[in-house]
Amino acid sequence: MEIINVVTAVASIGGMGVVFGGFLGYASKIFAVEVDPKVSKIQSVLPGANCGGCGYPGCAGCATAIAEGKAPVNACPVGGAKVAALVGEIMGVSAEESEPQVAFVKCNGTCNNAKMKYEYKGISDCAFEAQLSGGGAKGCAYGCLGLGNCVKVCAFGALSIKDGVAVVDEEKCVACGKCLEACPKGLIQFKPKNKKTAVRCSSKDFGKEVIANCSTGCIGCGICEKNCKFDAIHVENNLAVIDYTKCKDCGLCAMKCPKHAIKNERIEAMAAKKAAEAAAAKAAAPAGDSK
Amino acid sequence: MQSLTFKRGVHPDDAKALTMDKSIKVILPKEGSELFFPMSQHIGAPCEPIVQKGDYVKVGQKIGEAKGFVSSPIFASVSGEVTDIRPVLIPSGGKSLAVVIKNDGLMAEYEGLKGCPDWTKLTKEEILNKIKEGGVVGMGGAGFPTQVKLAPKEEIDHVIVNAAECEPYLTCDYRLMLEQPEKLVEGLKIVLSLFPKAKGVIGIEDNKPEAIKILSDMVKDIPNIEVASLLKKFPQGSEKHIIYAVTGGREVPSGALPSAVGCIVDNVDTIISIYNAIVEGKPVMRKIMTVSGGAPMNPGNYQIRVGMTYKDIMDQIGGFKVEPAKMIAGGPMMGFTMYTLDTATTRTSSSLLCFTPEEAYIPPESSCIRCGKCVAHCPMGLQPYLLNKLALRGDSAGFLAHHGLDCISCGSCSFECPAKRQLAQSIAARKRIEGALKAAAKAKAAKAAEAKK
Amino acid sequence: MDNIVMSATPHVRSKESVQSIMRDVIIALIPATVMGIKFFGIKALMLTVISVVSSVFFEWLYEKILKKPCTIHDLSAVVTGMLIAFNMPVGASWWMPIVGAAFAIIIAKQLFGGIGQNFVNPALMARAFLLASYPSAMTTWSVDGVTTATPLALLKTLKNSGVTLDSLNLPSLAQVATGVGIGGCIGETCAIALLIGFVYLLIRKVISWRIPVIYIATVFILSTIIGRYGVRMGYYEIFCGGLFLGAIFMATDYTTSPMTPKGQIIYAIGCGVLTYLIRVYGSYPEGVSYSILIMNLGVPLIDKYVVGKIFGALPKVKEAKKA
Amino acid sequence: MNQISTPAIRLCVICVVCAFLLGICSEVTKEPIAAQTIKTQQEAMAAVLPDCTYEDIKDAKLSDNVTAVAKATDNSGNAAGFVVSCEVSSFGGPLDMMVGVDPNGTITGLRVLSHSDTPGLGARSTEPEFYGQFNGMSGTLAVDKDGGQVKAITSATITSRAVTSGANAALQWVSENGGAY
Amino acid sequence: MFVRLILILLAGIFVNNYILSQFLGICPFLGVSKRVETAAGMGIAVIFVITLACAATYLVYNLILVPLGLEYLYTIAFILVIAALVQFVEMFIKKSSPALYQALGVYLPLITTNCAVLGVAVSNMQVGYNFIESLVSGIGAAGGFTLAIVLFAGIRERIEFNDIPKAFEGFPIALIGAGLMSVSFLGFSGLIKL
Amino acid sequence: MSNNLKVLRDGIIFDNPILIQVVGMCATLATSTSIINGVGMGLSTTAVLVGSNVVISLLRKFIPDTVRIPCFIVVIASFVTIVQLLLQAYLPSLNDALGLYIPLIVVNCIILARAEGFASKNGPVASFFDGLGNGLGFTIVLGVMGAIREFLGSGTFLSAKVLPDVFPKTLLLIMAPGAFFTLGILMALFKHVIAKRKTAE
Ligand SMILES: Cc1cc2nc3c(=O)[nH]c(=O)nc-3n(C[C@H](O)[C@H](O)[C@H](O)COP(=O)(O)O)c2cc1C
Ligand SMILES: Cc1cc2nc3c(=O)[nH]c(=O)nc-3n(C[C@H](O)[C@H](O)[C@H](O)COP(=O)(O)O)c2cc1C
Ligand SMILES: Cc1cc2nc3c(=O)[nH]c(=O)nc-3n(C[C@H](O)[C@H](O)[C@H](O)COP(=O)(O)O)c2cc1C
Ligand SMILES: Cc1cc2nc3c(=O)[nH]c(=O)nc-3n(C[C@H](O)[C@H](O)[C@H](O)CO)c2cc1C
Ligand code: SF4
Ligand code: SF4
Ligand code: SF4
Ligand code: SF4
Ligand code: FES
Repeated sequence: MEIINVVTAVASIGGMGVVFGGFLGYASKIFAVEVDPKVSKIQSVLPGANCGGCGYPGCAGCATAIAEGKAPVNACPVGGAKVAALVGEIMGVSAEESEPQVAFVKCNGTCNNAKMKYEYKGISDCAFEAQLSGGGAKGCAYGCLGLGNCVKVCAFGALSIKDGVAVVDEEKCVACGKCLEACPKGLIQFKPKNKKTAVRCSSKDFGKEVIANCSTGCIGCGICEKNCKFDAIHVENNLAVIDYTKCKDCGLCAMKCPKHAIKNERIEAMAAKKAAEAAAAKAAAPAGDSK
Repeated sequence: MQSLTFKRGVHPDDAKALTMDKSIKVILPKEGSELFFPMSQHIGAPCEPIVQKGDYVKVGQKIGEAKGFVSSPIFASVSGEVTDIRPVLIPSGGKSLAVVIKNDGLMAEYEGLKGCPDWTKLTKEEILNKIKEGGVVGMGGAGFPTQVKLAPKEEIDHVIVNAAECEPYLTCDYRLMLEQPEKLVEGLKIVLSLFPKAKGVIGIEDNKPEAIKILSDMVKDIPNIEVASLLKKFPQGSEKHIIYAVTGGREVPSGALPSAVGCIVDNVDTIISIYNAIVEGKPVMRKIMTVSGGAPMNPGNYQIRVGMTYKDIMDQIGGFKVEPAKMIAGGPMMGFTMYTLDTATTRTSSSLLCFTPEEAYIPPESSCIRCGKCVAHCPMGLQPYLLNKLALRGDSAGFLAHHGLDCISCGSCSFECPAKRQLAQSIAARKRIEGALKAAAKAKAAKAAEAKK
Repeated sequence: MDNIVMSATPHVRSKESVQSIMRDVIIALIPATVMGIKFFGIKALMLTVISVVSSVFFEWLYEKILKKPCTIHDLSAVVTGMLIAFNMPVGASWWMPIVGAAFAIIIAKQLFGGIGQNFVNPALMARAFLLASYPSAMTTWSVDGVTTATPLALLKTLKNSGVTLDSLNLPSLAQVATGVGIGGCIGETCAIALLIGFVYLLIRKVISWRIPVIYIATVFILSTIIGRYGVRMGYYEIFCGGLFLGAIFMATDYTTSPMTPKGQIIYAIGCGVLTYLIRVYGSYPEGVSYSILIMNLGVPLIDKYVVGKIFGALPKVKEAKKA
Repeated sequence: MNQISTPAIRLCVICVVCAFLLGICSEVTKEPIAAQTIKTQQEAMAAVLPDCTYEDIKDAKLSDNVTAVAKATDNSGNAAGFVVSCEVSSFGGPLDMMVGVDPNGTITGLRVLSHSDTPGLGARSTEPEFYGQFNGMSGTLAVDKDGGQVKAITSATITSRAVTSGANAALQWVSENGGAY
Repeated sequence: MFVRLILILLAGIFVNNYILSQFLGICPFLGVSKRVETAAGMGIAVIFVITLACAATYLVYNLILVPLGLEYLYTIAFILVIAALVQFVEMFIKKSSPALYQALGVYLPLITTNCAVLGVAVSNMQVGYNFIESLVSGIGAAGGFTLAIVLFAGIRERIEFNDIPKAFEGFPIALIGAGLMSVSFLGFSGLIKL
Repeated sequence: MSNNLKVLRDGIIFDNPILIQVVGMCATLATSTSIINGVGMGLSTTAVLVGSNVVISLLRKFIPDTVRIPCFIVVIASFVTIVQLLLQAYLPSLNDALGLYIPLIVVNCIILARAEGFASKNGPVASFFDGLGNGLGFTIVLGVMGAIREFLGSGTFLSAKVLPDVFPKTLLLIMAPGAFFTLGILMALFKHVIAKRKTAE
């Protein structure tokens, strides 16, 4: 072993180290640029691989995009869920609402309940159908068209079309509000998650017209208004509207509504359960018999 | 004569033979029937009713007053009692406040109407005022108040009579040219008197040789009017494209009006209405309408009274031989479908097409195969397949960047598409959504500005 | 009246459909099929049938597995299948069209979304795949059971010193134009039959003249003006190899060619130049397949940046001023 | 210590330590590596001209194709011939080969060392079926297609020609210069 | 000489395309190819850096390592030089021209850890190009990278909303697409022989 | 499961460097033409990864922020050079097969990513397991890809002929495009399986 070879190696690489180290240290001082503290914070939790996997030019690019809201918190494929969680913390996606909200669809005009005016032939898109004469094929000009623009925008899979009408799965909905904008009929609204009573109709038509088009539309009769003990429901423009700041979710209005335009899920679920039990009992009986 | 035309476009079967030879038949509303006069039958501010429930009105009496600058008054087309003033369904599906008149069958004429056979004595202002007071709006479909259109800021060197009638099935303009050519020429002279430097051109598609012949003969000796034969091609009648054809290549700039290139385009019926309003003193109360398609018993051309319901008209001309599967107000390329005949005709109702189920059949959409036919045929030089994708995706920025707003909704792309894609529908829908977004943004900005103050 | 149909404009449509277009392409391919069978025997027919059947089968299978709507009735898989077979030598084994069809239909076409959504020509991709995977089977040409070299392979040897044009024993011009006794892929040898198909497609307005004519013209001009190693026979070279098949049937594939006339011109010239370069300087005697594939890659960019003029659009200068 | 010198010094320290370790490592592996290189070379040479010792001819007259020549001496000290390294241009690019030629100008062995031809075609030039046929050939060679005695690889005439031309270059070198060494 | 330089350049761009036949710089190729404009920016930045790096590493190798007999240290020396260079250029651009930084500088950190840069430097050294040839081959390689990534970005824009099976969305379909491109690029093989 | 084992498992499966993190693509595509090459590359990388992870973790307090990256790179490059020298000395055939890609281990994004993302924030033991996990994850995928490509493309398994000659060898698979296709399909399958597992949970 010739020690001189080792010495030259040490000297040359060490020399480079000094030169570059000093150089960069110096340069980083001279060329220091202000960065958004959020960006540098995010950048510090990103893996720093600068691999470009996120589609942005390097980790700094990705951090900037996240900070500006252009990229999701989980934009980095290398970092995975752990990094996403950290970034999420920095971005402060915290729930400010004290009371969790969910979306609900103000229409109950399923295939059985509502009449159709005509047959729509065209692009399967609510906003496009709504532009046709009569606001869409549904008899009621206010009703859900069931082509699922809301379903398309919900990133959480909370919406689905059941029997021609959009339905929100309250467990999955995170109240992002995307569907509210997507519905051309303005049928989707927020309500507190814990309040199960809701008016499932949006028709401002007069009672006669409503009855002609839909078996479960609000006819503006005012019975709910009269029955509500908390002054929480009112008929405005021929349509009952609940004021959730006052509503105590007793469900009385839902029980009294002659058209069943108001629904209370809890009561319904109970009824359904009872019915199911009855059916099960019924089914069980003959099954037992046959044995 | 060499037929003039524009670039691209499509050649649908014109289906005019059904009604081409049917001369115009006059149809009057049934006695005792109700007529509806929506206060919004034109582009611009709706009119305000100036009659009350219970009033008795006569034929030609003004019942709606134009309040805005861009607006046009509305006249009763029958005599009878005003039975109601309420919102009614209009053919396009919306609702509009309307004066309802019960026809007493007397057709009593309103006394105030006076014609002016020697119109050459009138000043420019008087002519424009008479046009306004005659309720003349664009009969080519848009319904833009004509007096506004005839007072442009720019210098005009071409007044073009849009007699292309490029939509399949329609023959009402053609019949008018055959039956009332002198009114058309005289009307055009009136308009030309407003623009001393302008030349009048009557542009007619070459599938109507008869009309070309009659009008050519009539204008032989008039120095500033000529007849131009146009190639039969859709959408030859589109304002921008008829200008391109007639003027040898002038393009109305994107977002600008025809007057920007020194042109004014008016429909045949618009010119005749100007004649009626000025020379005969009759406001717009009647309309020539083509009823066609496979379903009606008697396809033909009919002179109807504005305000009659479609149902009334169909009843009087013999109803249907087959239950219609689709009913279209306007032509098959641009007209809109209706789901009921219980709506009233307006000043711009030019036709009713009733299709049998076979005619109404539109094959289902399949994936775009990128054949490029839509691009090759779009008269605006757009890329419909791309706009379609962008519209479906709701990509606003992309849609605007690819000139989605320049689409004239002619439907050539959808017509031509072998994959039967609903290109025009998606583009038109997105255009409307863009319009709404723009309006909303404007409103928001205005509100913000107000809040700042 | 709830059986009334409401739809958006327009309410009338042309008669043409995807199926009718593909049917026309199939009809246009028939003369070449007949000539292929005439020159190469019943085996050519067998390969074509295997190829078409397996293309359709893989399309069906994929859509079945992914529960997508079945699109085999649009006949595009039949076209792809025919073209895969057309691009093989008759000596290929029976399983090669099957492997090729699987690659074309599943990897090149369906994974990207199916008809209209692929970015490279599936049939050519199958050919490139087979050529790279099984090169000796794909480059063994035989006519009537005797192995022959293709005219282009002969011409290729010109670059070796000492080889002269006379020593090559090239087939006559009439032979290369009609394909009589010429080695090559099943569908490529008879230029006349392919031309008949071209005329049919033109009459039926399925394709425009632009891509084929400009493509062939570019190759013609380059091989006439520059030529190869002293030989300038543009009129001869255009009939050699798969140029007609490629220019008429493959470069024109809707899905993988540009939309606008201007774009199509750029694309066709690009194909022509690449074909010439590969033929003369490249490893392969024939450059049609690869040049079309390479230009396919540029189509998205061409479509993005080469767009037609919009009616009424202001010239750029004016627009800038306005703004 | 300030902001500039700290990083510089620390980076330098790391560099120095690394360089030191690397230096050691390099010294340790130097001999095995050199041995490996020689071994590889010897093995290659032994494959084309067996049972000899080889000595590079440093001042050999090289040509376009001939890149190096070694003189072989057999165990009894007699001149056994030459090992000629050639680089020729083939289908996919350069192709390196080695040819053993005995003093009579007969090929004793031939190997393709590296190439960039197509797997399955040109690459078959590395198979004994192909290179084996060269053993015992002499004179000016040509592939069967060109009327010669070398059986070309099916569908890879270009590669075959390239290898043949390399063999020719080696034979030519020996016939022209062999006497001089 | 001039012809040889041109051939080296063209060979780098088409025949020995770094992405599609040599596999260098695949990570940014897959990552930064979602939009054509970004891809083009990346490509230009790569051309810039590779040219600089080729020059710098050539000098370091031939002026320091070879004279000292330290060839085996090339990896560490090259990467140090490249990293320092890129970092310096980035800081410099960021300070001196924010516009240029947006267009080009943002891609720089990505390039340090891009195989292509080190790959070109090492292969230049192995082939034994002279200084000018090294530069040209660097530009060629980077040009090939740019060509491939821009074409690929065009394709990805077009297939972005295609009906692609769930499992294939994202990287898998991008890889398949790159594979199809790579098959097409086989057509260039042998076109230029150096 | 102990924390270190979890780190190991994540590296191999849930954060697999190739299939999930999608880094180190070049080496993956280029060297997976056969099992030997793939595994050789994988193990070389693992050695560098483990070594640099441990060293960087030990030095994490010493390394100043401004020259962090150069420091990491120097450490990594040293390990690479060591591996390279060792291969040259004792496994020359593998060294020849992997060629250019040995020095390129330096720029394999996975190594810097683990250095920045893990080693500079964790202790040496955890860093060791992290490096090992990621390295093995890398090696396994390379091995699998190598096996597929070798079997279908050359008809061999670990260089032993297994595919009879009548069965055609799909040469494309050992060429450049084959690498893309194999990895693409492998990645899709992996995604599919993981997604299925997730829905099953
Ligand atoms: C696609 C398209 C086709 C048209 N076709 C006709 C037509 O055939 N006849 C016509 O008078 N107007 C047609 N128009 C309307 C004209 O553009 C223009 O509005 C009209 O000629 C103006 O005259 P007016 O104001 O008298 O209606 C068409 C418009 C479009 C967009
Ligand atoms: C807001 C608005 C303002 C218009 N102003 C004028 C005008 O000043 N002069 C004019 O000639 N036409 C004017 N037009 C009418 C258009 O030029 C055109 O005739 C009308 O939009 C219908 O065209 P179309 O039938 O081709 O669709 C105006 C239209 C709109 C909607
Ligand atoms: C994909 C492909 C790869 C090829 N690879 C080689 C090769 O490596 N070596 C070679 O000599 N010929 C190769 N060829 C074939 C040549 O292009 C040429 O056809 C052949 O050398 C002619 O020789 P033949 O007369 O033996 O068929 C290849 C052809 C193709 C299509
Ligand atoms: C004019 C024309 C040419 C075609 N050429 C091809 C072709 O070269 N290869 C192919 O696979 N399919 C071809 N097709 C069928 C079809 O368009 C093709 O499979 C699409 O690429 C599928 O998306 C062609 C179709 C038409 C109408
Ligand atoms: S889109 Fe948002 S608000 Fe609407 S249902 Fe889905 S999660 Fe709830
Ligand atoms: S709720 Fe609105 S968006 Fe959703 S399906 Fe109904 S109409 Fe469409
Ligand atoms: S894009 Fe618009 S203008 Fe063009 S053809 Fe379609 S509907 Fe007509
Ligand atoms: S006409 Fe239809 S199929 Fe053809 S490109 Fe346009 S949208 Fe696609
Ligand atoms: S391994 Fe990431 S760029 Fe090569």
